[in-house]
Amino acid sequence: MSGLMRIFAAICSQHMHLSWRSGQTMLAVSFLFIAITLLPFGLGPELKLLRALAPGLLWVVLAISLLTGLERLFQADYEDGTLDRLLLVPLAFEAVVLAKLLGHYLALVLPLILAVPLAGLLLNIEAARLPVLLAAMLCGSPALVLLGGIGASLAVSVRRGGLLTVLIAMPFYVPVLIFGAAAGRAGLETGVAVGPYLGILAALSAASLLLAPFAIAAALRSALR
Amino acid sequence: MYDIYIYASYGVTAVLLGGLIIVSFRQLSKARRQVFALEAGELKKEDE
Amino acid sequence: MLKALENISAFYANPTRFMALARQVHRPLWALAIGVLAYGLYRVAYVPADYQQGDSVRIMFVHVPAAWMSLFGYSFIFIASVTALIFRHPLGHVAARAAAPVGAVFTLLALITGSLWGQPMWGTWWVWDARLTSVLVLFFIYLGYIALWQAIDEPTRAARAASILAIVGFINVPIVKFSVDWWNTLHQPASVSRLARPALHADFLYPLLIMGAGFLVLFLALTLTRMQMEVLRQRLRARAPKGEPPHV
Amino acid sequence: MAETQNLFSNLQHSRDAVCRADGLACARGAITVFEGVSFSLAAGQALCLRGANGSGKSSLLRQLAGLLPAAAGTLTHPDPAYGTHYLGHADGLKAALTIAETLAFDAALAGYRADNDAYADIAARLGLAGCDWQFVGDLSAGQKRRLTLARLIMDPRPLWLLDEPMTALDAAGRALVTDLAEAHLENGGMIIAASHETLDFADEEVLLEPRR
Repeated sequence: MSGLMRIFAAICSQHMHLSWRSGQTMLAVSFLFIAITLLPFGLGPELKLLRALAPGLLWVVLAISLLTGLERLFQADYEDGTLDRLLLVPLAFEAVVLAKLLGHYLALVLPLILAVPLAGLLLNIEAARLPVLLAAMLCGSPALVLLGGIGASLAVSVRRGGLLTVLIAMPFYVPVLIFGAAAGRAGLETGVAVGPYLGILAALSAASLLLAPFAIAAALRSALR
Repeated sequence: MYDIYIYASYGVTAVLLGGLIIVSFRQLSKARRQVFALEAGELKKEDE
Repeated sequence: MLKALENISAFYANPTRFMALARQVHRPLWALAIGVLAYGLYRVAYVPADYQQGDSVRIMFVHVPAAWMSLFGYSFIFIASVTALIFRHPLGHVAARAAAPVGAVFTLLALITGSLWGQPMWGTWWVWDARLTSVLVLFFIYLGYIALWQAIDEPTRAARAASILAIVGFINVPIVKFSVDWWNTLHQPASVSRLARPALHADFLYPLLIMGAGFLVLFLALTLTRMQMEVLRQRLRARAPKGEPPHV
Repeated sequence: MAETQNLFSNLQHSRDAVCRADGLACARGAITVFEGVSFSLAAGQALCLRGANGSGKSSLLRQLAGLLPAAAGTLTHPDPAYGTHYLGHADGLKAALTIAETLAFDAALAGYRADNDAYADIAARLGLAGCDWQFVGDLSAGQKRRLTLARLIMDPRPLWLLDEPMTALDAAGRALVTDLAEAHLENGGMIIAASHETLDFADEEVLLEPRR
């Protein structure tokens, strides 16, 4: 492993490590289940209704769980001076940002997606729908993390900037949610192809991958001045 | 039959835009006064 | 031509020169705004009732121009931010910050009047119509932008963060528009938005265009007023003795 | 294994390295913090920045680290991504990590493979016990300060920027900093430190005047 890759891996794994150890991962997954548990209280326990709504509800709950975890993405590092250090490594800062985002994805988002089948069980989702829903989430979630990272980096210098992060990131989530939920619905209606939806979600993720690291790096550099 | 909606629309327009206009002009004149006071204070200091 | 434009823009980069220009333009601009709006309202008053929508069509003359200004306002903020961030024109941040509340108010106006129009037309205050929905998302974009300016204490840092958001957000607007349009047709394939009329009769079109022009001039006048205020606030912040920033 | 030996190697820095400022200015928003600051530092020299609170010592260090752009003037310094250590007020330590884990992260940022024995050696050299199990969050302020010195030891970089390097350190800790600094200068390194105290290793001083 070369030096630069070692730096990338160290930043990524440290973020994962801290996320696990500080309980962020467990909290996020618990949040997902709490939200899912509250839904039937609001909508009524009728299984048919819940089943019909399940893909959309799961997407919305996933997005909200993700949004609540965004605040800690860069803020701890900003406050304790770690970001200062990470600007002074031989790795391009955009790559440092990607390492952190990857760590966040592996530590927080992947467990959330893995929890979705179980959460779907509570909503009586048809098992046949799950593979498509999970595929859609895997295609779309990188965009959610990357775009959410823009919000988190812009609000990084703001104390208790959690709500601000959510407000900034929410408009970026609209397209992903629209196509993600559409893919989840298409899975069961036989004859509706899922491929194009997955393609659009993957395209949104790819476009975010091209844009977000630069925007995030610029925002963080600006906040560190 | 639609009068109430039409009046409400134009009323809301007047209130929102009028409010923004009043607030903007108030803030402008306040900033002007403060800059004026600051510059007057600086001139005074130079005289002494 | 371009060179001349560049020279002019460089000349007014100096805030003092800008303030001198603004003082001269300010009153005529406001007079023009009031004049055009008054004439527009006069024309609107004499518009005949629509055979389909009756008198409620009169709401269109505020709703549609307000929706135009909500998009124009965000484009204005985007261009000002690009000017500030890439060409380092110091007035860009000022213009973007000044225009944000103006654009947000026009967006809110488009939402409220759209809702007031929808009630007699659709029988409900809110429909998840493609246009209303994307204007609602645009309103959230405005709110986030304004909140970011307010949340960051240090003005230059706030300016940089806000301009990054303005640029990234601007890229997002057509994507949201496209996906919301698509989403809407998916769910209501038959319904055509009633706010989007295929062709307007001249009786309606000219008053609408005049109201649009009036709103545009009003937008510019309000933005100019707020820009002067922002420049003065900056001056206060720079001049005030250290440790006690002026409370504004 | 050749890599790990580098951890303690006394790397000779290039004798050509310089760090120079010419008419440097710093602005915070519309407020000028300082202006017209000039100095020049050659290999093996150390500089102490002095000045009242708010005179811009930390800002100058951040400019030298490339974190803060200069408002005016020119700055010649080694590429911060390879040639600069910056130890600021915020220590960049994670309370939830052990000393060994912290050192492993430092080593990785310096490009080294993990080596637990080396971490124990470095911790011992810094006067820190319980390398494997002691959490950073339980360390005292002085012990944390010592732990940050590990970066200087592991990753040989020519320019050290130290913000108040003696804060919270006891006599032994101060001696440790002085020893490290003197060894660094002997190897042809450069140090710029902001401090209110006398630093034994600094040959020159620059006073940042409060701007009226």
